[in-house]
Amino acid sequence: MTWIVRNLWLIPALPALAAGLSALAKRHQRRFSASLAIGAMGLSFLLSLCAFSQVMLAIAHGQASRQVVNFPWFQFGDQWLKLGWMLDPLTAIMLVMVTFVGLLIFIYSTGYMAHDDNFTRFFCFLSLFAAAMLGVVIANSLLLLFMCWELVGLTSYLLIGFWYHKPSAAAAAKKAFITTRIGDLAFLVGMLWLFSQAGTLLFYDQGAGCLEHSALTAMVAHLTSIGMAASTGIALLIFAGAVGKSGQVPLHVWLPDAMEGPTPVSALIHAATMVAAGVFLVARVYPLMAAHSDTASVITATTALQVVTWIGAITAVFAALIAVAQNDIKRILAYSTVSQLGYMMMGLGVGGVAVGMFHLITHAFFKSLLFMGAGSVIHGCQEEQDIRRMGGLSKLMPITFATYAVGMLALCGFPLFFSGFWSKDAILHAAMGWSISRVPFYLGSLGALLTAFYMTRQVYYVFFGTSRLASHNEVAPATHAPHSTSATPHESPSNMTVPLVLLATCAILLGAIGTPAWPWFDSFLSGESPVFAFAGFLEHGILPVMLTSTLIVFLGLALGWWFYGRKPILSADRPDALEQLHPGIFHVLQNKFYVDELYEHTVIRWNSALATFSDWLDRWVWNGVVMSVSNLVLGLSWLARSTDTYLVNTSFDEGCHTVTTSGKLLARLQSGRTQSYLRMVGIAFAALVLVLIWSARS
Amino acid sequence: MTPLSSCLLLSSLLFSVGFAGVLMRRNAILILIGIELMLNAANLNFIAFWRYGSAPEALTGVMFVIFSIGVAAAEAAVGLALIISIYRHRKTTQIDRMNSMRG
Amino acid sequence: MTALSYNSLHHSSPQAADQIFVIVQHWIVGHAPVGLQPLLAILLSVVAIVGGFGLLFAITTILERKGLGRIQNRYGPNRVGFFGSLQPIADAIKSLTKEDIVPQTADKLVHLLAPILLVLAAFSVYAVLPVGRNMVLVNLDAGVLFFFAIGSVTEVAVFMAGWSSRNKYSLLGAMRAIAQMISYEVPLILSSLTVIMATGSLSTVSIVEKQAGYTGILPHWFIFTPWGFAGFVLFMIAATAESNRSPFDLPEGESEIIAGYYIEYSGFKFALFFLGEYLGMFAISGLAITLFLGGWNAPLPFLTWVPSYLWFFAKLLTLIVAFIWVRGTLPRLRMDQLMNFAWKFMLPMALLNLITAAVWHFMPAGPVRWLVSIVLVVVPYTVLGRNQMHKGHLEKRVYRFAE
Amino acid sequence: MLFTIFAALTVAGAVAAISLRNLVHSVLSLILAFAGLAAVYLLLGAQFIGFAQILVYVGAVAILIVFTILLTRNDGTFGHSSQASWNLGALIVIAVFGTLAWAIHSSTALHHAPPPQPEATMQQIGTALMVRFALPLEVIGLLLTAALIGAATIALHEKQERP
Repeated sequence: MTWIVRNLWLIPALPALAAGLSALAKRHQRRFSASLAIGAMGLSFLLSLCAFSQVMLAIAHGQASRQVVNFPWFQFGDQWLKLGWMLDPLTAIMLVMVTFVGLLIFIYSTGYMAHDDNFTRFFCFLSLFAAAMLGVVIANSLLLLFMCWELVGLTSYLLIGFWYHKPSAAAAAKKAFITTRIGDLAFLVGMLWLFSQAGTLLFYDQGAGCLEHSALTAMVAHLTSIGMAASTGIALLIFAGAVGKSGQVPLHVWLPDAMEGPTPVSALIHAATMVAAGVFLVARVYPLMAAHSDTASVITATTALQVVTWIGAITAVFAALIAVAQNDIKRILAYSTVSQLGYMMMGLGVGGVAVGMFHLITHAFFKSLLFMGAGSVIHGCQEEQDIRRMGGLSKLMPITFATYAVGMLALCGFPLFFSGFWSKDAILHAAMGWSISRVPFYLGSLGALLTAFYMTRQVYYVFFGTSRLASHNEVAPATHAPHSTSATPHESPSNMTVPLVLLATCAILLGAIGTPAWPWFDSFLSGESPVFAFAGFLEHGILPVMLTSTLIVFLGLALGWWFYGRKPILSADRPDALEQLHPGIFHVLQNKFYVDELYEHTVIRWNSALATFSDWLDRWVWNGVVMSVSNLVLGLSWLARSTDTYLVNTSFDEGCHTVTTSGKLLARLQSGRTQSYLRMVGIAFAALVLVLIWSARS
Repeated sequence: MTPLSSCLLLSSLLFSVGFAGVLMRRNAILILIGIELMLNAANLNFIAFWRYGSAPEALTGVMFVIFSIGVAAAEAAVGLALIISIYRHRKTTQIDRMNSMRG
Repeated sequence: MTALSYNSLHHSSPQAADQIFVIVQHWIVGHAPVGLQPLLAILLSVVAIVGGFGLLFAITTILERKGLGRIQNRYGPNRVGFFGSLQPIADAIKSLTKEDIVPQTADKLVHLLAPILLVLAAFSVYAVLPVGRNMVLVNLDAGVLFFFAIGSVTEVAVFMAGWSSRNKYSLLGAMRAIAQMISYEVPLILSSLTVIMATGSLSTVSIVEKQAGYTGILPHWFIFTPWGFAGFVLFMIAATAESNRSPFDLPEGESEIIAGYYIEYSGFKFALFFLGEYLGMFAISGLAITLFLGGWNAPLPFLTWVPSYLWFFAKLLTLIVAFIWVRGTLPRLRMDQLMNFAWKFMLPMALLNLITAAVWHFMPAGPVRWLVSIVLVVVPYTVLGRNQMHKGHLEKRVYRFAE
Repeated sequence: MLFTIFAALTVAGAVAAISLRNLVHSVLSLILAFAGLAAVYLLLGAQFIGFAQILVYVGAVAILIVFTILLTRNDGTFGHSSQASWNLGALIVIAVFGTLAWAIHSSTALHHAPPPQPEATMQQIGTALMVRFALPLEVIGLLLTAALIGAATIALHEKQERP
């Protein structure tokens, strides 16, 4: 066991320490708290790199790629509840991704939040979030994972509601918290069920962990009353937690609203890390998901994985459709995120851990790139978020534009040179070969088309054409950006652009580790040494899928150009090109399929009706009972008082008088002088000793 | 006179002197002094019985005295604080004037 | 139980120099009748202590006066003897021949007993100070406790002096002195407790022996550990307060209460007070040396041939010079600052230092232990220090009307 | 021999403490008694207790009493109780001492040869305090803390209420 494995806890502990220290910092100690947070994150990143290289070395030397450290937490009965952390390829890759992206976002935040009053608080929350997320990643126990998971939820709540003086932000924070809580409840139930089945919550514990062979076979064999294997039930419940966190249909509603938080938060939490936690969770418990009564090692589609696939596929298309009709730059990206998360889930369902995780990693880079680019745009345009009011920014903000374009092409899956292409391709290829149904493949392709289309639309709106910002500003003078000297958009400072450039580089380069010719990522996760072979391209079905997806991407880009790029968009108030084509559908899409309204009218109305009913119950039924009892008691007590006053008191007074007289006599003894008491004690003592000795003599 | 009985005699003498102080003086501080003397007499008894008694290796007597000294220190601190507090109210430390609780 | 354990001594030359006093004492005692030998041994040691430290007292007075003179840009005594070096003798003759004035209303007996008790108590504590190898009067099992117990008797002496003089300044000075001594006795004892925890012994001799040995050229003194260093600093601050020296010399602050509890003393009794104060300072410095600075151990491994008592006195002189320097440098504190400092800084620091020592004891040796211990010392120091600066009114004073 | 001297010193100090008219003299005599008792402890081989006695009683309790005396300006009536109750008190004290002395004198359990000096090194006391008596030690610590806070509160109380 190497040093880094034993001290893996340092990775989350450092940001947690930074959070604790910045919580103590005073409001004006901006530099202190920012450098603390960035320093801690940088150290964590270095440690993560150590951990990563450790895993690489282990694989290269053919050793076991998974190392765990477990320690007892507390005892109940004769059992020890154990917690622990582990280092395996999945953890290592996630650690590097989270710390690297996190570090860049921290740096970016110093620019983005520079004018905010609560700068130190922001960094405190951000560090705490990073700590919790890293805790999720290294946990070797479902319980520890759940604790960090909840901490992630809490910090997400705090960060979304960071500008809590805005009612919309406060509401969004609440919504995010409560919606994910629904999933977490299922997760908790699943966890308890798992504990009752497996007797442990450790993932890997030298054969005794809940994800290891013996426990899995036991759970598969255990059938519940409705004929479902226990493992399937548990897996589905845990998946429900992932659905909540990762914003899958039907619990996706919170994610777009969460864009009320500061943009770095959106980039960190709602693009790169927290939403990916759901995908990561599924990947982590993948053995449970894939547990099958056959002992064969071939991945067969279990019920749980089918559910994952379908939910993912539906989400991918559903969210992409909504994204087409949005006007808020961050909301488009938010729905895009939901859609891409759907892809990841689908990838996990159809292709296994490597496929889904590869897309998670590439997506983390380019989506945080896009969010930070959007943040840069928003920052440059005096907090304007409506893409219809932007335009022509490509010349004013060249670096932002270039990096944004890279991110957009990566997201669309532009062939060969961008990471998104390879990761999405892997998913589509796996979906094509799925044994149950071809429908996810078609849905995925449709999603890819829509992705290319809405991203083109957004880029045309934001960066091309003429600036429509000035006219807007004349109407409403910039009130919320008193620091800016001019109303024209400007490029952001270097501490915002440098992270963008770094991320853009990653978004391009990362594709190289997962091509069919050199499936490094795949073999890294499975703990093998990668082989380089061009023959990988010639494997069954790969080239057709690549060609198809390339065609789809180009079709999407072309459609986008046709609608938005052909003639420049002149006015902010002109209806959208699609809206002109078919207003009805556009409105449905713009209103997000009315899901919020649906929930409003079903779940929330039911809930408030129930609440009203219990209120009524409380007010009239229970209160009535209580009131009648109290009235009864009052009546009784009145009766008792009358008896007392007229019957008892008179005779009692007489008695009292007698007692007082005799009491006065006795009171002479109780003089209140300690010394006279002590005198008594002395006499009694002497007498007692005399009596004792005398009786002993005789 | 064995050493033990001479120790006990000293202790009982000390106790009686302390007791006399408590009984025969009216000043609260002097009464406290008397109490301290009585406590010390008890401590001496413990030490004497530890020294000359059986099983001295258990150190029970010594331990008891250590704790007794601790308690005595606490008692003295609180007692004197009370005396100061009472003095602030009634401008006296004579114990027979502190009789407002008398029935 | 005397230091003159009658064991065979090796008479090789460096050890002979080291043990010369012990050998001489043996030789003298050997001539006495057997029954009187232990008594004579003790008597000889007492004479040596009284003579040696009395001489040190004389040296220190002239050192202090000359040193303060240098610091204050004046000559200091320079009339008697060579550059004033015989000044102590002149002082002694003067104070012995002066009239002894006792106030008419004074409580004569108590007035007389106070300085005697003070000097007695001050000398008694030397019984447990090991001034050299095998050079301790009694090696008590509870030596440190004895030191503190006897040290607390000085409070009684001070009270007796202040109260019996029937002078409001002396009473005020006595009350101040007692309050200060009680307050600083707590951190004093707590900071020496770390050493007792580390050595597991209250015997001064075994504490010194535990500090023998070297790692490389670094001796195993407790001051070379984070808690030991913090403990030493705390101890020395508390010791300065215990011996009523500047900047903690409020009890005798001339400018406020003239001379504190010994206003009404003159002549020989005043000299006794003076002697008592200095002896107290030497004793507590000696305890600091014993606890933290390795006692009579040599600071470097190749210097062990130098006789051990020379090391002890070299360290003692260093500390005395430090005391003089501090006196010449720092201004006097206010009473509230003094108390705040004791209860809000010294006490928590000393308590935390106990924890640090425990952590040091239980952690495996290595750089991590150093790091943790240093953090445990530095962080509370910073926090408490800042807190004191802000709330303890220790910040630089702003004069509103003087400028 | 030594025992007799120290015992005489102790008793003399105690008697002086309760009979002197001046309170400060009383406390000084009390200190004498405490010191004598500490010497007796040392003679009995209880080194730790002896030094603790000096540290606590002489260094702390006596000083506390002195402080109290100075803080409560006495009105000069250091007098004894009334003659009748004084007589009664003396009688009772003599009775108590008489019975005690008689009990000690007549007890047969005490008449055996003194055992050899038992060991009570600091090491043993420390081990006993930390192992067997750890809980009482903590309780004492708690008690002292409570007493400290309580005493400070009681003594400070009035000062803050005063205008």
